[in-house]
Amino acid sequence: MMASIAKLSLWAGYLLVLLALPQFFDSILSISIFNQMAIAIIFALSYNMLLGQGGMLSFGHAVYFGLGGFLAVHTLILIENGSVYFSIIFIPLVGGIFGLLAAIFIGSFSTRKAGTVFAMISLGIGELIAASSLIFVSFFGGEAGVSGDRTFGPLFFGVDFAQDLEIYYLAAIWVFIATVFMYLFTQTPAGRMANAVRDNPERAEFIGYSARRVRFISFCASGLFAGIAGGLFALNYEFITEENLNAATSGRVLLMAYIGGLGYFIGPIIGAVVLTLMNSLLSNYSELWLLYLGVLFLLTVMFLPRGFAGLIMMHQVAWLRGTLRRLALPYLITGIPAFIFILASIAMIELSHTDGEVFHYLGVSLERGSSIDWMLIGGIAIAAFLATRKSLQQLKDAWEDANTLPGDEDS
Amino acid sequence: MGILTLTAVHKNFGETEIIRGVSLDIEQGEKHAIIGPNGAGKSTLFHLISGLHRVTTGTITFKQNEIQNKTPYEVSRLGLTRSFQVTNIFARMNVFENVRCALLWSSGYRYSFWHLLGSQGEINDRAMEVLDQIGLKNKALFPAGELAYAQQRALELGIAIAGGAELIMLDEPVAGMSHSEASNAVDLIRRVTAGKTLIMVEHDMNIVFDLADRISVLVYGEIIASDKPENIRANSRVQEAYLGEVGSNA
Amino acid sequence: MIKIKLFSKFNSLLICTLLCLGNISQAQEPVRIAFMDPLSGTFASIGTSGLKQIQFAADYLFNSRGGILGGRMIEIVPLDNKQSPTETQLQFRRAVSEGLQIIFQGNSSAVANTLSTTISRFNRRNPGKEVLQINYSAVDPILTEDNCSFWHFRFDAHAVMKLNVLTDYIAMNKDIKSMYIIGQDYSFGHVVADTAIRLLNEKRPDIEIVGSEFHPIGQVKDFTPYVTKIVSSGADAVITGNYGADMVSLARSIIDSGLDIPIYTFYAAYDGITATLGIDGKDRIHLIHNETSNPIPTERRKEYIRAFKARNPNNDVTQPRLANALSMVVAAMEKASSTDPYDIAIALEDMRFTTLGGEEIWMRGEDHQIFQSLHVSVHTDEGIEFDADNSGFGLRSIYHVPAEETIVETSCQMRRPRR
Amino acid sequence: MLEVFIFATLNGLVTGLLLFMLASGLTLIFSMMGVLNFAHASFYMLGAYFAYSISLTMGFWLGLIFAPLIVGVLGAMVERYGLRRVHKSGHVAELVFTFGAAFLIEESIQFFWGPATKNYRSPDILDFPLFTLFGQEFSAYRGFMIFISMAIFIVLFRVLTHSRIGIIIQAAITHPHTVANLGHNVPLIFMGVFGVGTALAGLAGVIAGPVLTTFPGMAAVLGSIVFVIVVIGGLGSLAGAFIASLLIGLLQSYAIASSVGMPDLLDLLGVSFEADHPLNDLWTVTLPQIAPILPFLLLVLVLIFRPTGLLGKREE
Repeated sequence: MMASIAKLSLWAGYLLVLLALPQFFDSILSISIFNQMAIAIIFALSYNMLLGQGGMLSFGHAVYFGLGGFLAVHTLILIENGSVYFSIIFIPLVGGIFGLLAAIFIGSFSTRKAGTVFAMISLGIGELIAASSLIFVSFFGGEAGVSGDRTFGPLFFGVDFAQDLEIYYLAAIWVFIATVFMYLFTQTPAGRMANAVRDNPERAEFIGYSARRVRFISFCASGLFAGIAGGLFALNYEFITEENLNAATSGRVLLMAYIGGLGYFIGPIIGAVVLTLMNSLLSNYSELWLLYLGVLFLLTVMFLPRGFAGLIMMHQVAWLRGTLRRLALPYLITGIPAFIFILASIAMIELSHTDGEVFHYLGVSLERGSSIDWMLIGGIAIAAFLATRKSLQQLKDAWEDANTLPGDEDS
Repeated sequence: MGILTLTAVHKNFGETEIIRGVSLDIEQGEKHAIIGPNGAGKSTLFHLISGLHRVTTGTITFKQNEIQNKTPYEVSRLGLTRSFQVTNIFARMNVFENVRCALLWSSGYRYSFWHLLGSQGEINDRAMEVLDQIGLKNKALFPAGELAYAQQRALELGIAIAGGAELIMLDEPVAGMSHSEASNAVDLIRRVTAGKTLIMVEHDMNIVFDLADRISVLVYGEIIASDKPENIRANSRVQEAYLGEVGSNA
Repeated sequence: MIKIKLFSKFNSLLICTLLCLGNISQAQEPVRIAFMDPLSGTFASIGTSGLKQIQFAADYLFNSRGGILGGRMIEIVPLDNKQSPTETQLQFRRAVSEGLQIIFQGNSSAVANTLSTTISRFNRRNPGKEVLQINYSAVDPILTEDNCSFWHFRFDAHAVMKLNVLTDYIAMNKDIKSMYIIGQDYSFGHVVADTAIRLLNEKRPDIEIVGSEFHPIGQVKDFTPYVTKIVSSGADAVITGNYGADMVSLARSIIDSGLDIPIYTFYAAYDGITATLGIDGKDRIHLIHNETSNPIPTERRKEYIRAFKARNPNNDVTQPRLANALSMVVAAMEKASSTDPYDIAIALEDMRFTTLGGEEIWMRGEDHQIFQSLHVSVHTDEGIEFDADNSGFGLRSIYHVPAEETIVETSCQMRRPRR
Repeated sequence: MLEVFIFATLNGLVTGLLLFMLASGLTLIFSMMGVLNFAHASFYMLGAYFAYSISLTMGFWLGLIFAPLIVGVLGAMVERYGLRRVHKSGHVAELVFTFGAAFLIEESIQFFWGPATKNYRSPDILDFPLFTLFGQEFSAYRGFMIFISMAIFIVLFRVLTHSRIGIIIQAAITHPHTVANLGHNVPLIFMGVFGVGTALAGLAGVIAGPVLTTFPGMAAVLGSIVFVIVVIGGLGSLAGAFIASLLIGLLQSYAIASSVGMPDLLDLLGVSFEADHPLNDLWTVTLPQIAPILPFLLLVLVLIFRPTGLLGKREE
């Protein structure tokens, strides 16, 4: 009983945060970032249904997102022409249904095997559809894409969705609904068997389930939600192009889900939020942000195989035991030099890449030609690196200390 | 006619014939052991019965259904379950989920995505019962992959029996266990298969003679004898082909 | 040396210095103009080169001379759209969020199209907060024809105008009896192919079109198979609208095959392409563009280029029209004494303006299309005063068409907002 | 027509052999380590860029020697300090790691060399037509490309069939799990194979750079095609990779050389459509237009009907 109340309040909190965000950040830019996040969250969660829950590594998930989006835009055009008549709040559903149909068709032959074979089929289909989208211009609109106006449908309680803020509230509702349903899916027999098939498809067959059928169901569900995300994209930007179904978009959703943490339901949400923020904020400050993103991604794969969510969940034991506080100081001792090291490294990278002779960084002007400047930041970087390395041991000890039960020290 | 009948089953892998005309009839409720030297084809026979491999020729009948062309999941749905030589569980799920998944099909949930398992009291209770039976109740929320070896084997047995199958096939259920673990496992097997039909492959002759009602000896893809334990022990062909060598080091 | 500065953005530093130099006692709000083009990713070299040019134009032409509108500085705000229509949407919202109302954008007609649609919608829904699009380089004719918009001004000749001049030039060459057209499989590539065929049929019916081929953008590893087809077709010349790596690979394959025929292009110069083509492209690569590269007609423009090179030794003034566009926008602001997009747009319509090159150009009010002289140039190292990529090679203009002869009809039926 | 056919064949051969040089390294790595190296084409790109930089001061030929070595050492380091750490998290993590590595290498190349196209040129000594046929020249450099690729193929084949390490590798191709039990220094072999595989990719980059243009997108253009080849050929099969490389090289070359398309097919069937038909794009599509996507079509078909590929034995 307590558990379910806790769970319900968690969901209520989620909804509240979603709806309250624009109260605190109300610029057009932040609304635009929130809309982006909303789309990314649904998309990344749907990707996690495939990879995290079902063990299917896809390099072509954007296909369902994009196809859903294209159908959604074409529906907007139909509404504008007066061919169909319904409120645009249902547009994401249109995208979802088309994503589902596409997934049913492609899943019918691609889900026979998981692993490398599935990954390669997904790659092939992704490339095929992305390339075809540039050839079949009448539907995909070539590289300029297709565009539709969202304000022509019947008013929804007097709202015509001309402003991004209105779309945000609609998106927030859709994100909430989609998140709830995707979470509930994990609690159903089909969702549980997806985990079982991921872990051991052979064994799953001997408890009565066709691994292929189980994968197929996850695949379709994932296509449905990817399509919903695509429909939401169409509503938000009122256009869609082939770049929304190509390999780069597929790669980005993989990045999101992976950095966030595949094993956890909340992981992709974290990933979507972090990457969206990086994309929209970091790219303003540095042309090299993709380089930093690549480094971040590789470091995550290497050192945090369970992503950011995994990093957070690692602290569960210490949290439950009430020893989390003991970690604060050690984290600070390692964190400060590590942070300085990162800042100094970035300074060196940016300085070597700057166009002018002078580079302004954190209130300091660095000169590109000055070897003193170079030696100074280089020295700071090396010192900070050594300090970080040296402090790692105390962090490890503190970690052991916080995570070991008093009884099993000697075991 | 018994619960499971094999008639002139052959299996070729390319040129080589692994199973060379096996016929076998297993009665309802029987505890049947298949023994034989390494490479005799015991595991292949298991794979054929459970649908993992297709037979080359011959028929396999389970409860009046011909199953030689059926897939593992179709066979499994008819009430035939098996374990594996190498531990085969759902490693990243917890122990409780492992057992509950095994219960799903027989409880009629099929591929449902409209039932929420958390609110299905009956299946959760039954999963706990099974956990109780196999002695893993206190490990219910443990990730299965982190259990000790013997516990993983017990869990595998739990998965195998959870679906309420009538015929249970165990492939070397105590391999790799210590003496005490093995005897615990035998007790467990006896308990959970009470009233059901059991077919097992096992190398440990003490356990075979302890558990089985009837023993078939498989040598080079053929059954050279199928009889009560005491008769098998006395059979000269079996001794010559197999028991002699194994018996000495068993 | 490390110096502590109050300003973190280098723009602000620059403006500060200039303000102090100009002895303006009270600091006025700068006029902020967005420059939206790819500044990272595959197309970054073109975008960053454009950014340097517009920044230089703002500083050299206006800020160093006391600013505009009675002492206000121009601040160029770079926005990186990665040449992606999606990213353009995000950057547009950023621009609006930061109160930027004039957006310079040039690369990719796809981006220009979506930006134009987005701006039209936004301006209709948000009266009083309008945004103006200054298109300095996207040449899809549709932008000033069927999809023309009151809020969009184009400062480059569109593809049909350019092809008109190019085919005139080709028509004069009696040696050319057959033509091969190859292009990227997207709207601009198709416009080039369709228009070139139509115009050549009109002007030189005897020229046989021996092939018209489309290949996917950025997907072709090796152009040799295409070149084999060109060779076996017996073509005397090639027209292509390719850009970027597709342009270089195609030209290199043609040269490698030993095929000695002229190649007529739109984008085969600068940003590494001239250096890559080098001696192999000499006298073969022809380019249709506005404003001559060599010889430069006026001393003022020569000075401008030298000053630019002094500040950006690794870049070239690849797009003189950026300076034209900025100058005309400023002139419109001065004329209207306002930075309001509507007022600027009205002032820009039918404006005539004399460029650094001493030529009068005209912004037609009917469709917001610029008219200026167009030139066909050849890639060479002879008679090159201003080379490209510091390679010694550059463009020498060999055929000129004055502005009034480039004027074409438009199908634009502009919807004008009421004030 | 004959000339088109002959040149299409030669072009297909050049592309096919070049693809094989990449695919062979990828296959070696996959056979030994079970890792499909997504970053393989990125090492090819690195090869071209290193060779370009070396050729600026020391000439093409030293670049041909040193660039692949540098790439190989870099590859070995990626294995040693990156991939090995990820290995324990499973195959998906490894695949994702190489995916990330590809991303990072492309960004790094833009960082160090800039985004513009590089003027990497073939050596002057090979700057003459090898032969002229029907008025078309076949450049000596292309002949050189064929020569190098064939030489690599023969050397690789000899090493695999006649040397000790080759026999171990062969064993690994068919019995991946047993090699570890033979007492060989498996981590060292892994590192070596990864180094050699990436060096091969680097070599391909060195010789392809002058012809296929050295620019930051060159890996992306080739990357997925190489994947397609190893999968179509059959994962882990060198012979399969060889056949598939040539198949794809020739297929694309012939498709481009042809000029047939849907309009011809419709003519043949006596069907015609209005120009404003909603599927007009489909009715006007031609073979050269879709040539670059043919490999992917082939990939999907092969995977559906023969998941093990042409000559493959292992699925995973």
